[in-house]
Amino acid sequence: MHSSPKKNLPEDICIVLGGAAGQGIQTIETGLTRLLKQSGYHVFASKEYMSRIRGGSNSTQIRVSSGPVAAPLERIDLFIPLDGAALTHLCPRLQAASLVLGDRANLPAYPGLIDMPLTTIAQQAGDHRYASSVTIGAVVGLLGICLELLDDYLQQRFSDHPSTIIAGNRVAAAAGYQYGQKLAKTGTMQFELKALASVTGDLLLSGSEVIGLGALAGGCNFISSYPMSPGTGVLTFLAEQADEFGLVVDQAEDEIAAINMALGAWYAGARALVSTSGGGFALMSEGFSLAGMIESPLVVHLAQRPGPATGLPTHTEQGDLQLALHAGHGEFPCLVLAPGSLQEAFSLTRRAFDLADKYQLPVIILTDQFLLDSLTNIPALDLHNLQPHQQFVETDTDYARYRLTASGLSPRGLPGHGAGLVCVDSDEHDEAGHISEDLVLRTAMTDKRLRKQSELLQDAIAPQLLGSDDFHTLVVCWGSTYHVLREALGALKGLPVAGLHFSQLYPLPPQATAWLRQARQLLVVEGNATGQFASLLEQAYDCTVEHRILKYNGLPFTVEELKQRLQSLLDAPD
Amino acid sequence: MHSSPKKNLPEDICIVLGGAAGQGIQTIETGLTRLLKQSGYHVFASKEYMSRIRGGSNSTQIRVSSGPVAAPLERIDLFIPLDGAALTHLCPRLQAASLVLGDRANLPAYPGLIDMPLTTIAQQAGDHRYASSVTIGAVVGLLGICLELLDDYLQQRFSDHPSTIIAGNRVAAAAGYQYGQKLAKTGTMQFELKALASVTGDLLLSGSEVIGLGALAGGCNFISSYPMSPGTGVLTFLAEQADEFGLVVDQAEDEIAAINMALGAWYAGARALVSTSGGGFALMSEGFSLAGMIESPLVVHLAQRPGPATGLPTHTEQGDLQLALHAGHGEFPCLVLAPGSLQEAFSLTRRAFDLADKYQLPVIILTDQFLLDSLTNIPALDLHNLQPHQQFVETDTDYARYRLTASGLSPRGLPGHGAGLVCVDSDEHDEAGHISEDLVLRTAMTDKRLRKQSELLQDAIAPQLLGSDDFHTLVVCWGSTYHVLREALGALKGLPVAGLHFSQLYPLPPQATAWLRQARQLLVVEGNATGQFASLLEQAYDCTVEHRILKYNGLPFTVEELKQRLQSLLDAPD
Amino acid sequence: MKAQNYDRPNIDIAWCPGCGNFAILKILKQALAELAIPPQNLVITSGIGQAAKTPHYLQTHIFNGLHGRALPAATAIKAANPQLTVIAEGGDGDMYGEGGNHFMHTIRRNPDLTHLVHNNMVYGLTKGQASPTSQRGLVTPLQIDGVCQEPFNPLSVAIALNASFVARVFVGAFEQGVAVFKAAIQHHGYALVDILQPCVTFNKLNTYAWFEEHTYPLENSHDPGSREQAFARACEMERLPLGIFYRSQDRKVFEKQLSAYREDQRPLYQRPLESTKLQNLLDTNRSL
Amino acid sequence: MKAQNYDRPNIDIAWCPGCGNFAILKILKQALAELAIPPQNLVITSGIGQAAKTPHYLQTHIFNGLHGRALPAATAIKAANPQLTVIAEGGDGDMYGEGGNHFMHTIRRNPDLTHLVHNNMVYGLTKGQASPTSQRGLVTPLQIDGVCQEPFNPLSVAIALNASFVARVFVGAFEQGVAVFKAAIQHHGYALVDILQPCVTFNKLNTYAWFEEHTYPLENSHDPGSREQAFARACEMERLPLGIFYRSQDRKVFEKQLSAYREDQRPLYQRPLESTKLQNLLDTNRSL
Ligand SMILES: Cc1ncc(C[n+]2csc(CCOP(=O)(O)OP(=O)(O)O)c2C)c(N)n1
Ligand SMILES: Cc1ncc(C[n+]2csc(CCOP(=O)(O)OP(=O)(O)O)c2C)c(N)n1
Ligand code: SF4
Ligand code: SF4
Ligand SMILES: [Mg+2]
Ligand SMILES: [Mg+2]
Repeated sequence: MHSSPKKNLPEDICIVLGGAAGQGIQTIETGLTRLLKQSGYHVFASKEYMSRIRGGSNSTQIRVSSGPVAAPLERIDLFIPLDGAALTHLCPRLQAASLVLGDRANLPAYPGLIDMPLTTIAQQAGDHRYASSVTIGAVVGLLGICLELLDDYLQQRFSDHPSTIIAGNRVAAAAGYQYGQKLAKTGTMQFELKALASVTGDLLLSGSEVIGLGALAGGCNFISSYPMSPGTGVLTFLAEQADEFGLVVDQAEDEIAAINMALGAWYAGARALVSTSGGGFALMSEGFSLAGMIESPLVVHLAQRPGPATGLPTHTEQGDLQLALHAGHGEFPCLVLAPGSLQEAFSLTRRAFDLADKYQLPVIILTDQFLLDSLTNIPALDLHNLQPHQQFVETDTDYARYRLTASGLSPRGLPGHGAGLVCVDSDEHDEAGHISEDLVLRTAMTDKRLRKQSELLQDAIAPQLLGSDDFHTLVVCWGSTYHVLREALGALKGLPVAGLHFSQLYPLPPQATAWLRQARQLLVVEGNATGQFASLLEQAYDCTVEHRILKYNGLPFTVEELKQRLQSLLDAPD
Repeated sequence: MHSSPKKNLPEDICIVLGGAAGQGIQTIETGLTRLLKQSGYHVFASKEYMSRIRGGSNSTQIRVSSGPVAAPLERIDLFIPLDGAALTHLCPRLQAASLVLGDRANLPAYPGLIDMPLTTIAQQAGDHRYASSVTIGAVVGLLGICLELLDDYLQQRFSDHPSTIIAGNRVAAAAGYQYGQKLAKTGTMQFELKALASVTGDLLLSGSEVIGLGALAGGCNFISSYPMSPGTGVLTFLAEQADEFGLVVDQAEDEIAAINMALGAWYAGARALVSTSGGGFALMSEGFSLAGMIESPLVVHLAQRPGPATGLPTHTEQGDLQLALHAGHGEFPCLVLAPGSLQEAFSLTRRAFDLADKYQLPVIILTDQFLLDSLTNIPALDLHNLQPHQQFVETDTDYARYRLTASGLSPRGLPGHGAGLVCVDSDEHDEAGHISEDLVLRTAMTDKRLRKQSELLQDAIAPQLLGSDDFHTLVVCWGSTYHVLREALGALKGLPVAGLHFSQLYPLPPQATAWLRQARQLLVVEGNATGQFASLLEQAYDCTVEHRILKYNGLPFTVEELKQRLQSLLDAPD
Repeated sequence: MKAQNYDRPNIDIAWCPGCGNFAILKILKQALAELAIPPQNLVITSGIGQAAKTPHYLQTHIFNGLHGRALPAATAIKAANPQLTVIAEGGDGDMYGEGGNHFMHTIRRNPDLTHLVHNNMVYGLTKGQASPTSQRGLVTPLQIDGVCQEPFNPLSVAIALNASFVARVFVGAFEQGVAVFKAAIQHHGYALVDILQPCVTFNKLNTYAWFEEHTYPLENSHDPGSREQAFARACEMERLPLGIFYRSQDRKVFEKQLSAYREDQRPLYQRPLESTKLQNLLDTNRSL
Repeated sequence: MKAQNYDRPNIDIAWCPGCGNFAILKILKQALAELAIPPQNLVITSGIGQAAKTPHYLQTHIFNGLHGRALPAATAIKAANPQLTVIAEGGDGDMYGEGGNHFMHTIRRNPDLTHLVHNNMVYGLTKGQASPTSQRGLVTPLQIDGVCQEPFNPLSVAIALNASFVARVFVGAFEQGVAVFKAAIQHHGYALVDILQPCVTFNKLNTYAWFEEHTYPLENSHDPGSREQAFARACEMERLPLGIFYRSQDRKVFEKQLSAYREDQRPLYQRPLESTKLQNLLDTNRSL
């Protein structure tokens, strides 16, 4: 590892791997990020892939850095195309300084391509299928990480394989490593990464994993869902934990079953989650309204992808905001949270269960493919006070589920827990939960339900200011655009501009008002085609958004792109 | 009939009948409105009923007037309770001047009740089940309508019954008539109704019927729906016309099947309608998004009732506006129309088919139980130029369904009509309609779809100003509150207040801007608990709504109630 | 226990006089009483329709959810707390129409719950449209030329799906009704009871008299252990056999197979959060 | 006509090498060619999944709608224009899971369409979760302890619903496949072809070899006219018979019963608006 600091060398390099599904990109990503983190580097990986099982053109971007980073870049420092399609697909992003490594035997001619004979090396190690280990070895060698770590990793990774496979991969990786080291010596790639001992003990988690962990920390013990990208990852993660944590996991026959099961589960005292994407959530719209009417807690993970309809199943978008805000017929309160980072994805998911339970209403965690499929190192997740704040009561004989109260909240009983009877009804109902057509009661019950909305504001999450508070221009963003805006603003230093990131989208936090008033110029950045949040902002805070910076081609914003678009819009400082 | 005009006598009387389901209120309403209209009176009837087949407490209000009226009143001039529950339920609305007629034998004691021995009279005519005819006879007698008309009516009404039943009903009605005439002579009820020859030839139609007729006039030839109050009436009406008009009518297994059938039907060249209510539409949310993606025309009749969930199935509300505006995941244009009157319900439904076809997008007709169950006389429905403006083309071999065009509109071909192949796809697709993950194309296709939204504004329906344009206060309403606001404002004459009724809710018509700017005070009247349209208005026109006049107990606004609530809010004129 | 223990005082029942639903309510109370199931231990889920109002008319915990969705709610309730006795109840439209997909897949799961379907062969609450079980030719306000689809045969479908308990009763036969309800509730696994019920208001074809004429009890010799026999009997359409068509004890029960109950029998709400395990999970992630 | 007439040039097929879907595409093209159905007269509807991409890979009109919803679209297309040949195609998850309710009720309607279900006993596109037809014990990323539900038996359910044509084929048997596809397309009414198809990527249990071993052709002596025989054969689980299980010609076809086609055979799009009738309808309303 380079221990003597040199001047002006990048402390942040961006590695991109591209190839067809089935070529091992995922394996390489997993190995590299783990090894880099374990060596003390900050890592951040994000993916682009197609909706197919084999073939197509996928890529993964891995940022390796001396400090925390969590946004995608346009720039590519090291590019490893595994097939010709990857080269074609990504070469527009290559610059003079980009290093391109690849197996000349499998690639079309490309000027500047440095030959890395993956197949040959792998075959020499015993099997062409060891190519991924060669690649991992090469990068790790190039970056000067110690070979032992790599070796340990491979032994662990292949521990349940026959010993010949373990040995073959080790040999292949070592050969790749040598290749990488040799390349490093040529000085083709110059960088100055600082390894930090503290980082080696960090967690390394993906978006889907942190949502799953947040659910576990929130006491989730019931998951009913129907698979749908990109919401499936959370479901898979929790299924893997089911035995250990005693979770009930059910793959439902359809999304309608999933949400109605979740409501049944909450009714009986479980803490249930459903994970889905826009189309699946659209199908749950009626069930979502049922949660409102029976005042059931519910947590929905809504993982966005580009729509309408089937759209682009494996890409990213922030296009389902309005759906999340207005799903379900009739009027009832709900809470919509959109985490900006993986840390926040954990904490908000955890919190979602407690808030759903406390306010007896449905909570949506609004994420997207970009956030869920990204991976980064995280020092810690907040596990303090790990007790679910369960709010149910033991009932007595005159228990009535919908007692009219000043706060709108009625003690929630469970069937079989106490002497009372717990009746919930999708029709308008009386205090005992029985069907009623008393129109005075109708108004009272509607008011009761809506009162919870104002109560809810007590727990509203303030938006986070990015930058200093002496701004003229304020750039608003929400959900997964947090890091990219943060980094883009960082690159605009000196200008009177700050960012404001919302992670509570409904009800909107009152704390935002002062910041929004202060702005002379208001911009909104979001990953959709119409500026859904911008419209919401204008209505809720009576402000005017001067420009909407939108992207909707299925990819997340990159730092450079956003920086440039912001720059072109910024008022000259006065 | 009173032919000599007397001074100060009401030209508008309000008859209310109340009783249990199964007691014949519907029969009486049908008979009375028909006879009154045929005698030259303007009539308007609206209903309140419970979600049960027998029993409960239902009522119908029939306004009889010398001029057109179409809004519910609080006032009751003539009340006929058929059971004790009706008396209890409605007596809060009775005033000193209200005449209460009822069968003392079946009712609890009530001061001022004038005995109308329905059962006895009916039994004397041969069967207690003739009571409805007695009641019709009594009212008709009281109002001085000619007996012959009544007799003709009964013969027609019972034409497919055995002659004893016809005869029995005629005898019963005649006896009721005598009773009514006798009562009239006592002068207990004074009024001055003017019969107009022109009215006798009017149409007499309910909301559900005019929507159905509008669909027929729009070329609708395919209806797939799942029954759900209050959306079922349209379905039933069209089913009755199926043989005559060659319609395909299918009762689907669920709402999801219904909307997907409708889309299949449009694809194959039919003009399809689905009729449903909030909960059913929530289930259609994914299919609605499919219409957006495949750019299919579609007409959805969304008949609102109070929610959330099952709510109050037979009552009214305007609570599904936000759902209508934002249903479906992803971003795509649509059109939301909300008729204010029965005439408009016809014309907008007719128009919906042409606009859906022209712009290749889904159109929602947003009504409610109040509008659908009301009944009034209408001089005529506009049948001119009755040709559907069918927009499909005959394809040739290089036909591509999603040709990128400046307007966003691509010629729509039909399978089997021409040499080309018509491919539609819920995934993002290329011009030919085949699945694609080309991200440049993704942006182009999104832009293409959204371009139609601006095109659509060319056909935007301007809101209608109610009253004179020198207002200070502007009261905005939408959908079925048109007539009640109109009449309430009429009663506030002299004040600088006007109304503005929107029947196009999305995209909002630009023509409203000037009116809204002019208002010093802006009020919004709507039948929900949160003021959904008011929020929309604020966002879209950058205006501030000073007060939201809301009602959400399941009943429509009445003229007196709205007048009084407006009065209390009106700025003093300066 | 007595059937009266399940009475709810002062209730206004929304059914038409003479409706078959009253008999079902009575059979249900009697069966529950004979099995001595305390209301505090019983949950009835239902959808929307006249039949689906039933749980409001007796003393029990109620989850009266959406039209067609009683089964998923019931399955989840049982899975979250297997100590409860769970019944899902509703009409033929509710359960075989809107809820048809849940019908099939709940049978595949085989949770330990009882499925009571009031089969009046019509949509009652929405005023008389055809239901999936309506007979060919039935004229309704929507099917003005008469129903032209094959009537849905819940029994043959349940048997095809290898349901573990499949029965049909008629409200006119109280004793058999009580016996079958009891057997269904006691059955360990999913139990379907299709209940023939006249709708006196909207179904003028399938009246009490019609049912009397078109039903008969399965012979004692009928072997409910034979799936093929059961299927053959279920396909009889001229006259409908009544009784237990099929019963199998060997099918695994859904909630019993959940790993959540492998070592711990407590309902989910009684369990603490596994914080140590969570901590361990994170710790593992920190190393290679 | 030749199978090649259905080829679409220059397409990038998204299936994995070796997938059974390729064989299905080939069988389909061959059957269409032998029946000489012009692409201009053929509509294939599909849902979402690997199987549901099939229509993109041949020359035809396509309605590639939502996951699970190919059947309602197909039924409506046929009803709006009975002159078209209509096929609904998709995977086992698509058709029996998400779309299960339409499966049942489409059979009840009996429209004249062909229902091709690629049954790979797994969810392919979403990466290997269990499908309704997955065998007990199959371990997947979601069913980590193995599938514990009764596999869905599409044939027995279709027969229970009195479907008019019920068949199963295996992609490994090309000739039989073509013959059955042709018979299904020619059948007048709803025709189900459940197609056993290995998913080489995600289903390591039900491989080509497994299917070879666990399937056999129905004997010539099998009488497809007998519903009970068909049911018994459909219930065989050890080894799965292949061929036409059941066929009945006497069921009425959905669109034939629609009053819209009683006197007029034209597709709906060719008909003028009935303005005189509408005028008459209004005129009638004006009088008593
Ligand atoms: C999603 C949805 N669609 C439609 C309805 C309207 N609806 C209520 S009950 C019912 C059918 C009732 O029939 P059935 O289930 O047979 O019960 P019955 O009244 O005959 O007992 C329908 C269609 C609804 N409440 N929700
Ligand atoms: C409403 C909805 N839910 C979920 C999905 C995600 N999804 C796409 S394909 C699929 C299952 C595919 O399995 P199958 O139908 O068996 O097809 P295969 O890929 O195996 O051919 C799922 C769950 C979706 N597209 N839409
Ligand atoms: S409508 Fe029919 S099913 Fe409903 S309560 Fe009345 S008789 Fe019974
Ligand atoms: S995932 Fe399976 S079914 Fe899909 S293409 Fe690959 S092998 Fe075929
Ligand atoms: Mg019914
Ligand atoms: Mg499959």
